[in-house]
Order: sequence, then structure tokens, then C-alpha cells
Amino acid sequence: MMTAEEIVAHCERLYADTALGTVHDWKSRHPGRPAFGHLPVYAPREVVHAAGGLPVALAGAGEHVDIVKGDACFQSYICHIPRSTVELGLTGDLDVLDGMLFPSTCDVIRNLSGIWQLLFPKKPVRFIDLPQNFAKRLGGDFYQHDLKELIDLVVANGGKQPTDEDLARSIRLYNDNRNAISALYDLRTEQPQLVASDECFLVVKAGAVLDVAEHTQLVHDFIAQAKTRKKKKEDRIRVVMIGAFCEQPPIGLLRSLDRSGCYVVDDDLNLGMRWLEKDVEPGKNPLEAFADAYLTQSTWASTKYEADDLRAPKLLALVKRRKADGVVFAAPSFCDPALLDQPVLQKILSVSGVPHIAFKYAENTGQFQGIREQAGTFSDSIKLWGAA
Amino acid sequence: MSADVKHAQKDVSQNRQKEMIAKHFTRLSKARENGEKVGYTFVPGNLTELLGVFDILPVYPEINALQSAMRQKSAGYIREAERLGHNEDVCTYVKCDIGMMTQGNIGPTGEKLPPPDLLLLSYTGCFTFMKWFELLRQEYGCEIAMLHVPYVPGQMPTSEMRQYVKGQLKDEVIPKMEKVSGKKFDPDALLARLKLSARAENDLVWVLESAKKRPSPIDAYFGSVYYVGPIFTGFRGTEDAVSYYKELRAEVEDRMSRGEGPVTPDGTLAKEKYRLVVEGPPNWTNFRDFWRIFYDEGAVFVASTYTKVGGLYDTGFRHDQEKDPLLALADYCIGCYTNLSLPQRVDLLEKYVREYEADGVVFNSIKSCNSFSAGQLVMLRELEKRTGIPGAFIESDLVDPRYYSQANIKNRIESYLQMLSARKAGGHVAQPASLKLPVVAGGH
Amino acid sequence: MTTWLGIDLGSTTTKAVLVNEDGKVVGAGLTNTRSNYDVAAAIARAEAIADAQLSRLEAELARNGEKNAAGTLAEVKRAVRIEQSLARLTQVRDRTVSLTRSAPDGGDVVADKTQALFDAIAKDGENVFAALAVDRSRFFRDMVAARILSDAENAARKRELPYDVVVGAYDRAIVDVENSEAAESVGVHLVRSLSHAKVSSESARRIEAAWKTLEAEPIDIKAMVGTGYGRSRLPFPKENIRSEILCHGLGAHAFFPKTRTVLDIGGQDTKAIQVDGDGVVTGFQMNDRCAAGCGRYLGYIAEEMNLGIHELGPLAMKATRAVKISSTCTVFAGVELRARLSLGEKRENILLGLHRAIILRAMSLLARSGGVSDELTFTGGVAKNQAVVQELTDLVGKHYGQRTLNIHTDSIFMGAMGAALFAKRGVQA
Amino acid sequence: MNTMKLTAGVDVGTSAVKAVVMGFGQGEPKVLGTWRERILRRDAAQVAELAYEAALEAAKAKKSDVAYVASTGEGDELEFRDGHFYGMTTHARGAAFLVPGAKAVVDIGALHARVMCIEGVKVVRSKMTSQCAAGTGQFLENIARYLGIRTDEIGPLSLAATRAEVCSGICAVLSETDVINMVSRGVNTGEILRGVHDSIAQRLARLLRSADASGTVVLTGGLAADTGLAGSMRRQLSSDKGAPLEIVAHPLSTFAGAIGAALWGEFRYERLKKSGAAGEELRASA
Ligand SMILES: Nc1ncnc2c1ncn2[C@@H]1O[C@H](COP(=O)(O)OP(=O)(O)O)[C@@H](O)[C@H]1O
Ligand SMILES: Nc1ncnc2c1ncn2[C@@H]1O[C@H](COP(=O)(O)OP(=O)(O)O)[C@@H](O)[C@H]1O
Ligand code: SF4
Ligand code: SF4
Ligand code: SF4
Repeated sequence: MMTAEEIVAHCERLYADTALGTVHDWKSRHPGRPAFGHLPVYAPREVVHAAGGLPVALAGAGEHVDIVKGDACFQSYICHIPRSTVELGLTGDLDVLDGMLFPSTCDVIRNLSGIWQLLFPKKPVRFIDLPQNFAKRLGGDFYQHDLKELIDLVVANGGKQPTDEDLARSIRLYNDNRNAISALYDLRTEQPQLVASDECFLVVKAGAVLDVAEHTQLVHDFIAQAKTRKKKKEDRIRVVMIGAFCEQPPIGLLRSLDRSGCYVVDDDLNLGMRWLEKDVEPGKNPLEAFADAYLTQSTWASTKYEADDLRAPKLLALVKRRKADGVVFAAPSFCDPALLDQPVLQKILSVSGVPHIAFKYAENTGQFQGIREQAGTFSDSIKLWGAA
Repeated sequence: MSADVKHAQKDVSQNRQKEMIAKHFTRLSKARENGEKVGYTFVPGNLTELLGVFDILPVYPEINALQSAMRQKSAGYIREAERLGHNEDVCTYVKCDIGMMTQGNIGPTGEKLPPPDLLLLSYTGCFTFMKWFELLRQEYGCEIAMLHVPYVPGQMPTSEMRQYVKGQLKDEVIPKMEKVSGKKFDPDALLARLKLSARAENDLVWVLESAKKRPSPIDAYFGSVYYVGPIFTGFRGTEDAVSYYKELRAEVEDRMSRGEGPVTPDGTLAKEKYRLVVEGPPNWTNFRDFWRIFYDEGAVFVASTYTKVGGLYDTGFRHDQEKDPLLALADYCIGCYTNLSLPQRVDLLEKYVREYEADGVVFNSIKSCNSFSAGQLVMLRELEKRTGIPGAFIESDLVDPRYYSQANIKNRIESYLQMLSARKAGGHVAQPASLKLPVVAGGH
Repeated sequence: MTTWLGIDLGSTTTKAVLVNEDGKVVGAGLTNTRSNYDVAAAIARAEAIADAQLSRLEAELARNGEKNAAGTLAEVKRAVRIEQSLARLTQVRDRTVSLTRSAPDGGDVVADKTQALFDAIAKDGENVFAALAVDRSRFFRDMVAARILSDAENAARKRELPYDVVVGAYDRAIVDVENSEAAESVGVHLVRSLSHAKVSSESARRIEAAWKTLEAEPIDIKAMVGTGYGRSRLPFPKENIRSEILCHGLGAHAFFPKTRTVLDIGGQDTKAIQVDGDGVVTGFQMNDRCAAGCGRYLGYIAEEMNLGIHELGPLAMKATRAVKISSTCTVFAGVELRARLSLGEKRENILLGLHRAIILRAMSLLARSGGVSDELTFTGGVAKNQAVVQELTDLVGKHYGQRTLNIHTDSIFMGAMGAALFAKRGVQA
Repeated sequence: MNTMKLTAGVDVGTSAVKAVVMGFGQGEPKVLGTWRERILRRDAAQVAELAYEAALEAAKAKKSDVAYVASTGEGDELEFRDGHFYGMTTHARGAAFLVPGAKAVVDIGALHARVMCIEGVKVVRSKMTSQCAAGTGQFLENIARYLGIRTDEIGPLSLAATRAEVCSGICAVLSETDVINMVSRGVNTGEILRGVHDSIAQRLARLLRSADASGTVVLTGGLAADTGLAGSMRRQLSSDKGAPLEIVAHPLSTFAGAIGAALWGEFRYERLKKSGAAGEELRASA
């Protein structure tokens, strides 16, 4: 078995491989079957999987590529993830994908689906309009229909029509996967010194390109190995980091947080992989059960309409559950969903006496001085004034 | 929209619009004392007729924001919102509105706006709308009705989309309106209003299409934001709007018969030198300066997409086209410009370039607005490829003067127009005058 | 002689070009005066005219039987340049000396020593100004500054002179002098330079005679067109002003008719331009007013490293790899540079990274303007830098495939050239 | 002489190192010695050591007298430090020490500008400029160089000017061209400086307003010494209809970070002494 460090190194290689070598491998092992790329935040991966496809979660290109043509498609005041995604598309890195799925997230991702239609007219492109109406007979029916069409698309590109058993099996595999990830997060809460924040990020991120069962195993392996580590808990503060659900921060940012005296005990990185809060019970009609789960079991997210805004109380509950000292708002620059939610969340934290700071990043930010300075001051403040 | 811009000659239609607006805001300011209900809602895909059926008075926060900008108030409001913790990166319409709210919610006519009884979140073509009203709801704690209008990624809305919207209208929106207003829904009253809407829409389309003439009697961007005002906002489905558009049409017919160009703040445009199509909203803080850059050079906008955010009537939609009024409303919401996929937007622009015989295309990219801006550069490339006509790309903001640079935009537009004229002349430009300069003998 | 004049008022330099009836360049002038635009335009124009006169002189000489007319003329030009520079130096000297005399920490003694400092430079004029005669993008100011700063420093170290006083006075003097148009005509310099130019006395006589003939028929400028960053401040009617985009496009087309894409990196802005077969612009993009990505970026880095701007490229060419620079901002890039130097990173590798950064920005501008079509012409002052050219070639190749890259030795004049052609077209069309 | 307990603070900036030695006895802590050393293309760690020694000399103390050396700024890698505190923590502490009752701090150094709102010694909110050096000390320094004046002449010249020449450019690098053009047009130095100060003050005022500052605002960092900038800020802040703010600077403002570090160092030292922790651990956690 690989050591924890080896697993992380492996995951980091997967993350840096923007040319998707793993997907190439998968396709050679499963000739004729399709791989579908999808953008953050949440996508119905179960359904693609059940129809014999490989869902590949794309999240920009981090710091890994120079943006040349991607910049030609986006103005400076648009977040970074669409430009790196387009760059990868134009340089051919995404050619291995048989189609692209754009789950409704924000205007940028929505319009990116149109850009894809214009730039790659031969590639199947599907916009997945996740319902913002959560009534079973309205949003639920609409979503189920959407899912059926998605299945048709996968089938038309080399997948197979899934039976109810297929769907149920896929649903269970993803339940397992979420539970594994959840166990990793729990370990982090209990013994934050065992799992550095970049490690947690990378290990979960590997699920973007791996087959689900393989990834579940990898997460379990990592947990087992991490538990054998002998590291002493340091005098750091415990923080929850939120806002980074779509464009992912550079790894250097996570390391800077750790280095400036923080333990990140929860975050919304890789949010799509932890989206459903409970297991989906496939029951007699797995597709319906799966669609319903979206309506009733989704986590709170800035991309989703909240009829009675529960985001703020849920954040507070999370802070409590994770025994966090404070909250770090880390959002991509120009990310409307994340940034528009901040004032409300900050207000409730202030009222409840939970300290918080905020900063912005881009996936390819290379300088963390300012962030270190702010996070350091933040941890200083909790440590020094907590005692003073 | 406002009548702030003083046209050289006061048209009847303009005065009527002014009156309509003034009346509306006075009524709003007295809504509380008169026991009238107030609904806040957005322009794209607005359900004005439906609100009207329940006698709920509409307020459009977007329009308030642009009005604040025209009155040079937006910068202060935005600063206020940023002080309250709203990020500098996010949509300035939202911040302008929040700022205005915290400063007493004084509307464009100087009268106070009432708080909403209903937030009607008909969420067409922009996710930020959703966040915006979530914020307002925190503030007002009133009833909120959400209408999720699905995006149209293909060429046509599917029947599932139409039914989804209709279902939400029936089960979510109308019950909330009934609850807020205490009135029962009357489908016949709605049908009657939709008929009136359609009559006004016919005349509006005629006016917008008059720009196909040479010279165009209207400016389909700067001038037309005034023309679309009543249809965008609270007056659709009223007799007032029908009369307004009838008068407007008569006035434009008149200009056309005299072969006159559009009216600008400096009077009638003397010579139409360039015919342009424009994509994207205008800047409001420096509206006249922005306009001047174009009319000083004899450039006229003959078609714009911005005037279609409140409905795409020129491609045929009319509010009375369906027997089922709710289905008509669903079609309307789904069909607004910003709900179109990018390929559809390009198709529309291409059609405009051809049908309006345009010389050029200008994209005004708005920093605030991802809904419009994300992808505009790709659209521009595609459009250039299809039409063979080069486009110009400029950047500004709707209501934040910090992002408007007259010098930059002027530089770009002048270069662009010179380029168009060079193309027109087949590589030869207008003649520079021959200058006889005193020659320094031998130099130094 | 009938000519047309184009003036390009750049943000850092002002360029003037004269073309003849065939659209060929007959004279070009360049100044880096940081004065108001009128003076800058006048100086550039005067320089262009002087240059044209000297070119005509060559033809005239050849006609009068001079064997190696080109060689002779090159020598004459060199001598004239040095003569002009010496005249300028005298002006600067007088101004500096008078400023030091009246400075609070100055006085007669300091003034006299300063005078001596300048006189020593003047004596060595042939050497000090040698580079000026061969490379037009080098400037009087830089030559003198380099010399006077080091001389003053040496003197200060020997406690002979207060460094601040001299340098302060010089800084002011050079601005004053560069902002004034030259007092004497090229003719005067020509005559004066003949005494020490390395030409035979027979040639000298011929030159004098030819010059007389030429002076009798001065250069006639039929029309002029202004362009560039400061064009709106030119005292020209609107019809005589063209956007720099159009001028760079046309200028590039004139030199390289197969040009379809133009990249211009100037002092304060960068432009990517697409042109058609007639040199008519079909699309363009320019960056905003941020020094990152323009010539000043490299200028600033050069200052940080105590190097001349022309030394950057050759040094970067020695790199074995490009260090990735994560700061966009010029100033922060300067800090990053120092930080990396102190971490032991090789100077040339960092420099290459900085050059790459500038080209990466240009690449996205190019992509935004419509990509890179064959042929690509690279203009503006920065095109002189080989490392920039190397990175551009590399990245263009990688993203667009094989492309012909044109760079003209006088690429800095491309905008002015386009303006001159517009002037000419206007009159002939 | 050393009945007092001594601590030291070393603030490693991007352009200069500031070091102080402070004494703790009866009453208020005292600043015993200070030193500022420009880095000027040298190795920052060596300059830091140099500055520390010079401050010791000024305080007439020896290294062995010092109970705790705290670094701040870019000093977290210094060999001789006992602990490190982040810049905003120390500037806030230093400012509160120099100007008791201060409610906000504006720290403007060579390459950064940041605003902290404080309650007592706590930072409750902060804002900083992004990775753009427009309107920082370096920018002012460059301009002074082109104008041919020393940095300490900047303030008085600007204050003496009766009007400001509007400086349009915001870029730290490109504004030089504007300034040069102004000089050529014969605009006098004071008016140029005042214009530059106004444009910097505008940015700072925006930062202050967006951080929702109120009450007494202390300037710290190198530019606190620039009286012209303070003047422009006062003008700017009194004309923007915001809450009234009082701008003050202290002669030791430049050393605020180092002073804050020394103060926090003492606090940390005492806490660790109480908990009996060894020197090594003291490093890991601070
Ligand atoms: N040898 C060189 N290497 C690199 N850059 C150079 C060289 N010579 C000139 N430059 C750059 O060229 C710029 C001036 O270019 P130019 O095209 O004249 O600009 P503008 O038109 O904006 O004045 C200067 O900022 C300088 O940085
Ligand atoms: N009297 C003064 N007037 C204006 N600027 C000054 C003055 N004294 C110092 N400075 C500027 O302060 C800056 C250094 O500030 P400091 O806070 O020490 O820098 P760092 O960022 O290195 O910590 C320098 O850029 C210097 O030009
Ligand atoms: S980072 Fe934010 S704005 Fe950008 S695509 Fe993702 S959700 Fe949308
Ligand atoms: S993002 Fe655009 S459409 Fe949405 S609210 Fe802002 S300005 Fe309006
Ligand atoms: S980022 Fe740097 S180079 Fe760009 S404008 Fe700011 S200071 Fe100037």
C-alpha cells in the first residue's frame, strides 16, 4: 500500500495532468464508451455512470497552463475558470472527452455552454438546468425529464440504456464515495494535524477523473495511512473556509493558510462531490429517487436558490459542529454567487461573535504574501486576543 | 425610463411618457396610505400584466439603479453598499440598489419608494437576480415568489420548459399574488391586458424597424432606450401604453416622411455616415457623453439587442398569441434576449446586420453584467466571421462611473470608425487637407 | 523636393517620417524629448528634414562624381551627429553650471568643477556619442547621463564635488535643453563637422558645393498627418489626424505588403492589429494603461538592475530556462526579481521569464484581436529586443504554427510611416 | 542599568528594515533605541541583523540582555528571532501604543497600503490594496527622483503648494511620464507633488471608507513621515461627506510595526514563562 505522502503525490500528478491521461487510460480499458466532462459545481454524475459513461469533473487548469487563447474569450472582469477551460479545449487537452455538460451554476458557466457550442460545433454540449423550484411535481418532474435526456445523450455517444438496477448500483457507489469523503473530513475535524488542507483537497479532487469505486478505495487508503502519522497538534486556529466551490484556489493558497497558523477543518472545495447530504435510497424508481434527492437533500450552496435563506444558520451550525474558531471567506475574484452571499453570512457571524476574514484569489494566483499576511494576522488575533 | 435627456424638440410622446412615469411614482409614494400593494420585480421576463390583474404596483430596482446613475447618484450608493461589505467585483446594479435602499429609498422623482409586499423573482436570463432578491428578502422579510425560467440552450424552448414555467405560475406565483393582494385570479382580466400589450407591441416593433430606412429616423440604442421604457416597465397592458406607442409611431412616421435622421441631445443628426448594430447595455452614468462619441462622427445605431431584454417582439412574439394566457406569459419569459443561448444571440445579431444594412457592430461590454458579457468576445469573432464586417469592442459599466473612461472609449471608437471609412473607401480615406507648413530650412 | 510628413507622437518618443512621391522614406527623425507635444513634434520634424537633406546630399554627391558617396556620407552623418551632440552638450553644460552656481549647497567652486567635468566629456565627444551615430534609438540624454553620473560619483568619492547638487542641477538642465528646439541648422553643423570629419579635402569641397545647391531648393512638405498617443494634442485639423492603429497597420503594410497581423509594443501601450491586403485595418485590440506588458515594463526592470534598456535582450538570450514570474504588476515584478536573485536564481533566467511575461500578455491581446495570420509584423521600440522576438517566435509557433515574422530595423518609425502615407494618399486620391 | 526587561522588534519591509529595542519596567513600556536601514539591493536578512545591532547600540544594550526578539513583516525566516507576528497585528499594536485611543491605522510602505480598524489593540477589520503598486511609497520615491528632490523634502514642498496639478495616471510606473510632462510644461514641483498626494489620498480615503473606519486614524509606515500626504488625506476626508476622521502621525510612526512586534513579544514571553515552555516551542507557535 502507498504511504499517505505517496497517495498525495499521485493525486497531485492527476490534478496537474490537464491532458487527462487517466481518462485516456479509462477509455482504452473501456473501448467505445464515452467520457463526459462537466463543469462545477454539481452534476448528476450517477446518471452518466449508470449509462456507462465516465463523468469527468473539470475545474479549470489551476496554475498548470499559460493562458493565451482563453484570454481572448473573456474580459478581465470575469473569473478565471472559463478561460482556462477554453484554453484546454483549444489546445486539444479535452479532445478525449466525448461531450461537455454544463450544470447551471451562474451566468458565466451558462454562457460558457454557448461558447462551447460556437467554438466546438461538433462536440455534444448539454446545459443541465438544475431546478430552482423544489416542488416534486414541478422542479422534480422537470429535472427527471432533463436526466432522461442526459441518459439519451450518453447512450447516443456509446453508452447503454441503464436499467433500474444499473441506476441503483451507480447511486450506491456514489453514496459510498461520499461517505468515504465524509470520513476524511471527520478525521480532519478530530485530528487536523493528520491531514493538511492541500492533502485533503488533492485526495478528494482525484475523484474528478477516477472511476468512482477506485476513488473510494483511494480515499479509504489515505485515511488509513494518515491515521498512522505521528504528528503533534500545534497551536493553530481552526477555521472553516468557504466560497471556493467552483473555481478552485491554487494549492499554494491552501498551504499558505496552513503555514500562517490555521487548521482548515472544513471547506467547500470540491463541493459537487459532497453535494448530497444523505445517502440516496434508490427504491423502486431510482431515477425519481435521485431527482428527489436533489430537491430535498442538497447541501446549501450559493448557486442554489434558498426560499427561506438557510445558508447563514447552516454556516453557523457547521462552525459549531467543526469546533471552528473562525471562518475564512476565500472566493474567486469576480465570482458573483460567492461574493454576493458574503455580506449576509458575515453579518450573522459577526452577530454571533465568530471572527472571519475574506480574500479573493484566482486559480493561477502565484503570490500569497497578502493572503499569508491576512491569514496570519487573523490567527494571531484569535490566539493573542483570545488569551489577552 | 426618464425624460432627462432634453430632445431638441419636445415630442408629444415624450411628454406623455413623462406624465405616465410621474403619475406612477406618485402613486407608489402614496401606496401605503392608499392601501395599495407593491411588488418589486425585474425587467427581463417581467409579469407586469399579471401584477396588474392583482392591482399590485410594480417597482423595478434595475430601472431605479439606472435612474440613479443618470442623476449622478449611483457612485455614492455603490460606495455605501461597498462600505456595508458588498464586494467591488459584483454587479453594480445590485450595489446601487442596496445603497439607495439604505439611504432612504428615494426614487427617481425624489419621492420615497414604498417597501415591497411581494418580491417577484421571475428569474430570466441572469443568476444575479436571484442573489439580489435573496438580499432584499433578508432586508424586507416579505413574501417572495420565485419563477425559475429555464434557459434555452437549443433553438426552441421545449414543451417541458413551457409547462414547467406555466406550472410555477399556477402553483407558486399566482397563489402568492392572491395572498398578498387578497384578490382572486381572474384569467379574463389577464387576457384583456395581454391584448392591450400586443397592440402596443405592434407599434413598438414598427418604430424599431423604421431604422431599416436610410437615413434611419431613430437611434435604435440611445434614443430607443426611451422608446422601450413603457413596454419594459409598469405600463405594458395599459391603455396609456397603447396611446404612447401610437403617438410615437406617428412622430417617427413624420420624421421619416421628411427624410430626417434621429434626434440627438444636440438636435437632429445632420448626416448619417455609419450605420451600426450594438450588443450590450449602454452606460448610464455618462449617457450623453457616450452618445456624443457616436453622433459627433455621424454614427447611428440601427439595431440593438439591449432593447430586447424586455422582450423580443421583432421576431414575432406577441402577448396575445396563445389562447392560454399563462402559456403566453411562459413563452414571453423564456424568449427574452438574455435567456437566449449564445449561438441564438449571434444569429439575431447577424440578422440585424443584414436586415438593417449595417456598416459595423459595436459591443459594449459591461463589467457588472456576466449575463451579457461572458462570451461576448467569442460572439464578436463569430459574427465577424459570418458577416465579414469587423466589430468594435469597448468596455464600461452600467452605473459605476469608475469603470467608464471617455478617453479610452473615444479613442477606440474613433479608430474604429476611421477603419470603417477606410474600408468603405476601398483603402482610401477622406482627404486630409493639404497643409503648407513653414519649412525649417535645413533643420538642425 | 516634394514630400509628405507623418508624425507619431508616442508616449515616450516622438517620431517623424518624410516620404517622397514614390512613397519611399526620404528622412526620419526621432526625439525622446519629454516636453509638450508641440515642441516634440517640431523637433522630430526638424530631425526628419535634416535627415532628408543629408540623404539628398548623398545623391547630389554621387552626381558630382564622388566615388564612394554612401561611405562619405555615412562619415559626414556621423560627424554631424557628434557636432550636434556637442552643441547640445554645451547648452546643458551652461545651464547646469549656472544652476550649481546658484544652488544653496553650490557656489562658484562647485560650478567651476562642474564645468570641468563637462569639458572633459566634450573632449571625449567622439567616443561618448559614437553610439548615437549608428543607432537612432539611442538618445543623447542617456549617453550624457551615463557619463555624467559616473564622473560625478567618482568626483564625489574623492570629495571634490557634492554629488546631489551636480546631479540635481543636471537633471533639471537636461529637461530644459531637451525641451528647446535646436538653435542651429544642420547646415551649420555640417560645415563645422567638415573640419574634423574623416573625408578628403576634395570630398569636403564637393560636399560644401552640393549643400549650397540643395539649400536653394528646400524640402517642400505638401501635407502632414499626425498620429500616436498624443495626437489629439497636435495643433492639426481633425482631417489630418489618424488613429495610431490605422497608421501602424498601413506602415507595416508599406514595408511588408504581405502583413496580415501587426503587433506593436511601444512605451506605454501594446496593440494587436489585423490588416487586409491593402493595409486596411480589420480588427484591433489594445491594452489598458498599466505598464505591465509594455515597453516601460522592461525599462523599469532595466533600471532596477542598473542596466541599459538595450542590454536586457542580449542578457536574457543567455538564459537556460525561463523563470515563471507570478507578479503582473511591474513594480512587484521588480520586487520578485530581487527576491529571486537573492534566492540564487540566475539573473538571465529571471530576465527571460520577464520577457516571456510581456509576450504572454501580447499573445492574449493578439488572440483577442483575431489571432496571428501570416505574415506577422512586429513594430514599436520593443521589437529591437532579441529576447522578446525569440519568445514571440516561440509562442506564435506553438499556438498558430509556422508564421513569417517581419521586423524592420526602423520598426520604431512604423506609425509615423503610416501617417506619412496617409498624408500622401489624401493628396493624391 | 538593565533592571528593565528588554524585548526587540524587527520589521523587515520591502524597502527598509526597522528595528527597535523596548524596555519594560514600572509604568509604560519605553522605546529605548530605534534604527532604520534601507535594504538597497542587499540581502534582507543581513540588513535585518545590522539594523537590530544598531538599535541595540542606540539602546546601549547587548544581545544577551534581550528577553525576546520578535520579527514582523517579511521577517519570518530570520535566524535570530524568537517569534514572528504578522504585519497587521504589529502595526495595530504599535499604533495603539503610540496614539492611545486610536480607532484605525493606515500603514503605507514602499509597496503596500492597508487599513486596519482596531478596538483596543485588536484588528477587527482590514483592507489592503491588491497587487498593484499604484500610489505607494515606491511610486512617490520614483517621482521624487524625477523631480530631483530628496524624500524628506516631499512633504513640505507639497504643503507649501497652493494648488494641485491633477495627476491623471494611476500606474506607479507610467505616472512618471505624466510627471515629466508636467515638469516640461513648467508646473512647479510643489504643485505636482500635491497632485500626486491627492491621487494617493483618494485611494487611501476609499480604502478607509470601505473599511468603515471612524475616529482617530494613525498613519504608520514610511509614508507617515510625509506631511504632504497627511494634508491631502485630511482635505480628501473632510470633503467626502463620510464620518469625520482625525488623521494623526507620530514621530515614531515608521517604527510602529517594530514597536508592535516588541510589545507582542513581551506579551508572548510572559505567557510562555508562565506556562514554562521552552524556547524551542516558543518558536513553533508564534
Ligand atoms: N533595445 C531595446 N530593447 C528593449 N526595449 C527597447 C529597446 N529600445 C527601445 N525599447 C523600448 O521601446 C519603447 C519605446 O517604443 P515606442 O514604440 O517608441 O513607444 P511609444 O510610441 O509609446 O513612444 C521604450 O519604452 C523602450 O522600453
Ligand atoms: N518623509 C517622507 N516622505 C515621503 N515618503 C517617505 C518619507 N520617508 C520615507 N518615505 C517612503 O516610505 C517608504 C518606506 O516605507 P516603509 O514602511 O519603511 O517600507 P516597507 O514597505 O519597506 O516597510 C519608502 O518608499 C520611502 O520613499
Ligand atoms: S467561479 Fe463563480 S462566477 Fe466563475 S464560473 Fe464559477 S460560480 Fe461562476
Ligand atoms: S448581472 Fe446583468 S442582468 Fe444581472 S442584474 Fe446585473 S446588470 Fe442585470
Ligand atoms: S499593476 Fe503595476 S504596472 Fe499595472 S497599473 Fe498598477 S502599478 Fe502600474
